[in-house]
Amino acid sequence: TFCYRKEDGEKEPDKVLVVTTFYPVYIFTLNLTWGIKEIEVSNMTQQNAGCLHDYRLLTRDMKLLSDADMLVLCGAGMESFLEEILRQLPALRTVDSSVGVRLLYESGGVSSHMQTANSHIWMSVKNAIIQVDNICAALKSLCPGYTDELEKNRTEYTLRLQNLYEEITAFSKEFTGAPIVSVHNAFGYMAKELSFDAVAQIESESFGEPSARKLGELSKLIKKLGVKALFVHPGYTGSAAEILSEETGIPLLILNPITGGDAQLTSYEDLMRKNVRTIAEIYK
Amino acid sequence: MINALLNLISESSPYDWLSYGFMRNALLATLIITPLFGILGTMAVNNNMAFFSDALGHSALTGIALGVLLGIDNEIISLVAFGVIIALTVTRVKNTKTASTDTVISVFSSASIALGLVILSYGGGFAKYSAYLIGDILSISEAEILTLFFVLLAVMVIWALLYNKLLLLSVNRELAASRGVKVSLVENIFVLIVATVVMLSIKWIGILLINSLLILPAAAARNIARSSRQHLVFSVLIALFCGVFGLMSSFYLDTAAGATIVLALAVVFFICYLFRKK
Amino acid sequence: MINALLNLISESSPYDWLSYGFMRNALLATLIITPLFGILGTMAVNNNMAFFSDALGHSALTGIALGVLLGIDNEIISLVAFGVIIALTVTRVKNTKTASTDTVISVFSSASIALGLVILSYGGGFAKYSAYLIGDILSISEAEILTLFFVLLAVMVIWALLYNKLLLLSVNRELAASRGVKVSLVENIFVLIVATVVMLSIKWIGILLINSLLILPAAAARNIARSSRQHLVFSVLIALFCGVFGLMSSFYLDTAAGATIVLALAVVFFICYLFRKK
Amino acid sequence: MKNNGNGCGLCEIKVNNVSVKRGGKTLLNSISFELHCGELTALIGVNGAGKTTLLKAILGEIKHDGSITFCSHDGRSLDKITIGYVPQFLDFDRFAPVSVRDFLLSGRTRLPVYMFHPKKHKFSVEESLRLVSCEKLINRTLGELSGGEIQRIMLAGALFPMPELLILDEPVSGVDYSGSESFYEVISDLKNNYHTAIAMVSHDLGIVKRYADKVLLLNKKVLCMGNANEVFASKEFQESFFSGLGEEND
Amino acid sequence: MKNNGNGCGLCEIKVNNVSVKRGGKTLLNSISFELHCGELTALIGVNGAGKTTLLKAILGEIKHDGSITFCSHDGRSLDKITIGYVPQFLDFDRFAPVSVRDFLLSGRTRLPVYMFHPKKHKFSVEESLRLVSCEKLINRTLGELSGGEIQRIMLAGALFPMPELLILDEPVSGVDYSGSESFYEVISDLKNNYHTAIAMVSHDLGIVKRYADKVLLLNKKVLCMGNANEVFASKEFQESFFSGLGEEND
Ligand SMILES: Nc1ncnc2c1ncn2[C@@H]1O[C@H](COP(=O)(O)OP(=O)(O)OP(=O)(O)O)[C@@H](O)[C@H]1O
Ligand SMILES: Nc1ncnc2c1ncn2[C@@H]1O[C@H](COP(=O)(O)OP(=O)(O)OP(=O)(O)O)[C@@H](O)[C@H]1O
Ligand SMILES: [Mg+2]
Ligand SMILES: [Mg+2]
Ligand SMILES: [Zn+2]
Repeated sequence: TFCYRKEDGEKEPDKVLVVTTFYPVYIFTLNLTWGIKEIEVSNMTQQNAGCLHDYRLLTRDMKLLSDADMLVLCGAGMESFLEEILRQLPALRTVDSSVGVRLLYESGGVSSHMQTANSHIWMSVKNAIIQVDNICAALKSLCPGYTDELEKNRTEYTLRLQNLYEEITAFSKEFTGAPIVSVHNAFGYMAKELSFDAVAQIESESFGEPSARKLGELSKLIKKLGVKALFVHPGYTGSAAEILSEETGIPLLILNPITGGDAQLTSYEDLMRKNVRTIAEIYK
Repeated sequence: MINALLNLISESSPYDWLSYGFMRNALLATLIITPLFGILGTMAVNNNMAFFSDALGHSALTGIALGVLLGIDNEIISLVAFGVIIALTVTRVKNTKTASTDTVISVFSSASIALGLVILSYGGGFAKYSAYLIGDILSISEAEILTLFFVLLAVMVIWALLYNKLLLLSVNRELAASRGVKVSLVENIFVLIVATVVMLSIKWIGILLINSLLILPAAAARNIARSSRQHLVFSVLIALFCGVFGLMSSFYLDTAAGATIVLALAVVFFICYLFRKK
Repeated sequence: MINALLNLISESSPYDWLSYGFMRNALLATLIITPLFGILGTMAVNNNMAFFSDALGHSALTGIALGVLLGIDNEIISLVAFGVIIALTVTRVKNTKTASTDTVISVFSSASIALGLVILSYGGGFAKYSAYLIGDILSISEAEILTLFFVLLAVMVIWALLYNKLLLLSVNRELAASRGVKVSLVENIFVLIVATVVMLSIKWIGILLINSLLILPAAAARNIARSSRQHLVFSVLIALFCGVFGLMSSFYLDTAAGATIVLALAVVFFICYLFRKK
Repeated sequence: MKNNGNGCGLCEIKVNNVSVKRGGKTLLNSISFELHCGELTALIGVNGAGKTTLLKAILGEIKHDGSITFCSHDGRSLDKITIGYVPQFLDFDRFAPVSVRDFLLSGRTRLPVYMFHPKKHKFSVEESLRLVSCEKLINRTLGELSGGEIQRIMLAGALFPMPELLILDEPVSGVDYSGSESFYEVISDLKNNYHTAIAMVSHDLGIVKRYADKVLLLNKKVLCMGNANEVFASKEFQESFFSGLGEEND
Repeated sequence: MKNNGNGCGLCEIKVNNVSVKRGGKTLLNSISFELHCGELTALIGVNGAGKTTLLKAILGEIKHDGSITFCSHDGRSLDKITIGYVPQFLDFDRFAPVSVRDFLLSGRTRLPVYMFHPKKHKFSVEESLRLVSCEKLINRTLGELSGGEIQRIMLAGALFPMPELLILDEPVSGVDYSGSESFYEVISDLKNNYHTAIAMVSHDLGIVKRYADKVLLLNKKVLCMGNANEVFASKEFQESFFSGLGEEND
């Protein structure tokens, strides 16, 4: 065998089990382990679980974690619910894919020291490349026997991501500096990469709906700056965006935060391109 | 906070907050919802049903979960349907007199939450539920306001027809029965109204606050009322006043509208409590 | 669901679920928490406090918010502190006899949620709260289990010392006073214990379910108990049985542990209800 | 008392073979008797004999075997009759802001209590209160009444609208001397002038002797029935009241 | 009845200038009197006179002006005495699974009711029940008792541990004839052999005459005090009971 592996558990005896916490890192890891039969990749949360901010562990997740040889985390605070559980599983190797990513911070209100990182780092393709590197390094140390295969997969995937990056940044030149308002902070990194001017963000994920006053100010701001659309994610259940859209007459733009979808190797790129196309329709 | 208060005084003219369409809608909605809850609350409190709407709120979780499971698209339908079922069952079990009202309500609340969570743990959808946790009165549309207005009218009519019976019932069930009141019928109509109103307005008030809106005005009024008329009138007035005041303050203080209204109600409750007939 | 059940029967040996460390820990925790709640629940139900722990749960929101505001790092401290304050105030207002117990509890529950929401709308931290909404017993550590064990011991001792007084108190407050029971003291100790236990375990049970765990066993036992001893014993047994059974089932059915336990409790309640002394 | 034109439609209440079981115990065992209009039937018996249970069965609040029928003078059976009921204990929420006026009004009109009421209603409430000498209590809330005062208000409530059947479960327990005297006067008036049927439980044997037209001695079953003198002279009566608590058969 | 070695430490209860106000109304107006050990003091008065209020003030349940002191024979004032109390109404949760045994045990031992109890305790409970002829009710829950049965159980509870002061608010209302007879026997025994001080409210003037050593006629203030014959002969007594309800001063 070419991998380090735990002894116990229920998994197939001749495979190492790599568990990813959720969709984007799952896709990254799938790409990296493509063609390596001895590495089994399993996504802990279901494809439709979305972001993990409110996620609570199920028994099956715990089972999976107990059986896993390595756990791939997105990092940057996305998996805060796992902290304590990981303490109980000291034998489990974990990899924080966010190492080296430059984080965006948003203030948490009352006191300025309460800043929390925006954890939707994968929404920037540059970040995704860093994450892929991190995961790859960890996989190599888990399976030193497959170093070459892993490296080959990484190079290929990184190349594709690099292409994607160039494609979308080239495209975004057309609307550099355009003011945008997004509802979900999932689009923070994306806006930066596309060099939008993110003038406001309606709802930090930390708290329900914005106050009436904030909505009033925002609607003035939107009108003043001529913001063209509000970015929301599919399945958005809040009401603020609709209120604003009603008040100002600008449309809602549904972008995919890439927290769920098919388990295709190219899913990440596909969704990213689709987002950019959606934006283009409005900002052309 | 202090800044915000200063803003409130200096910067803004009193009518400013109504310059936005969504605030005008919210005000209209408040003018309808608060008296509605003020009216219904009096009897909810008198019948030891202070947590009935809380249970309904929590059971919204299950309603949503079941709706998802059965593929019902319209959440309102699954909410109201489930609310009505819970309401009728609670009343029924309560009347077998095996436990006090609050215990029975608690049992159903518990059971339905657990059921909801188990279903959701298969299907996801908890996000939808947490959207209902804190509602948003600012998001109400004009059509919805109109619906609520008709609900208010309907409730007022039913109230006038049922009030005396409900009152007797709240004093003593057996006595009411002996006076020819169809106690089960009256009680069922009452809980049906409450269930419908709660489930219809939960989207704007939120699960966490809906119970407060129902109970606080009536509970506050109880401290100072010395007759049923006073109870009803004070309850409605307190609800209305705190509704409008809370909504306005929420705009200037930059706080959540629903929570501010409830906070105003809580303050009024404690004032009434201090000035209660001792 | 059916698949899962088939799995349960065919594939897995009965002790399999204990082959995981986290399940063993969860089992230990269940073996401590369920009797604890079973014991406390009997008196909570007898004193019309079926929603007391629900109010405590909701007020956790405010505890957290205040903690954030005051810069208290350790959430448990702010939770317990706020819980204790709420518990004592509820008891106090309740005893001025202006409203029925459930109304008073409801008022405090409402006020504290609203306050919490308003504070949070300045300060964020709602995410922390929603983490408490659905707790996770699977995440309990050994040190925490030990703490809970000592809490259980302490409660059992206090229970033995206070039980008769609590019982008299639950029958009639004035009668208890005339028999030399220091009613306020006894009552305060009781609510303090409940508040502490609830706030300590809320992390693992979750706000949505904590009340169920307290009330359902005692309410179920009430249907079939004909004396205080039976009430206590049945309540503890039901809690224990459903705890272990629910935990095990959650493993095989792949559902959330807490919700499954509560669902088992709800089923047992309805069975007891059907077989109640009529 | 004004005649409210309520006449007497009811002739008798037939209790036929009524049995009540609860928790495996027989509380009442095939009870049969009749209540006639214009008669005061006293139910007596030791504590736990089942008197309250029997009254609740007649009120239809308790499940029972056997039948209870209301018959009119021409032999038809009536579905619904006007009943006045004074319970042995009134369990109610002492904090509720329900005034004595509210309580009395709600029992006698369909016009919601929270509206303004015509003079007619006001007079009727005041008159009822005068009957039980409690005019001053009209604005009190129910929770602020003393034990005897509540009992009086219950009586006032039970007497309007003029009942065809009056069910009284220890109606004057807790009521003071003059209150109970005047109460019995009202009752006699009702019986004689309005032909109301009255069923009353009382432990005051002196009162029973004075006012009852018929006495029913109960202990799970009917031990003895007849006029007061007959019953008081019976062996069963002696056994019930003068040799400890009647037998329990658990 | 066995002597429980409880002797009589208490000599008298001094009620000094006690006033009670509620909701702006004066319920009691500077009441002063003494309760002596070995004496039965009857409190009489019309409904709403304030009898229950006065007893609750003595129990310390109601805020009041003025002082209430318990004095021992040597003149010291006692902090805490053993009180037996039978309330006029017992508001309680009828669904609670509390048996008669639980109720009686919880009042007399520190050993938790849910544990197994030594013979001694069992005997004591049974003996108490025998006093009120309710041995058969020991396993019933409180909610399953009839009105009179509850009253009897309350009496049984009030008599143990042997009280130094017994406060009875219409103790035999709802209790049947033989029950009240035997109750008064027990009371007399207590008074004579154990020197218990007894304060009792009753509307049954016959009983008051037979058993009371001292009678207190109340209506917000003390109208008249003395032995039964004196009070019954007084002008105030006639006015209270034989000319409608006493005046209300709202
Ligand atoms: N909370 C209160 N607020 C105002 N008045 C009250 C309150 N409670 C009782 N009262 C009034 O105080 C008076 C005395 O009440 P109390 O219960 O002491 O009478 P009582 O002498 O025991 O009468 P009864 O013979 O009917 O039992 C009554 O008129 C009653 O209506
Ligand atoms: N839910 C119940 N389950 C079992 N027994 C009950 C229940 N309710 C009442 N009983 C018993 O039924 C018997 C009859 O009760 P009921 O109240 O009819 O007596 P009563 O004749 O009115 O007595 P009292 O004179 O004391 O009022 C009593 O022995 C009582 O203990
Ligand atoms: Mg009875
Ligand atoms: Mg009294
Ligand atoms: Zn997110």
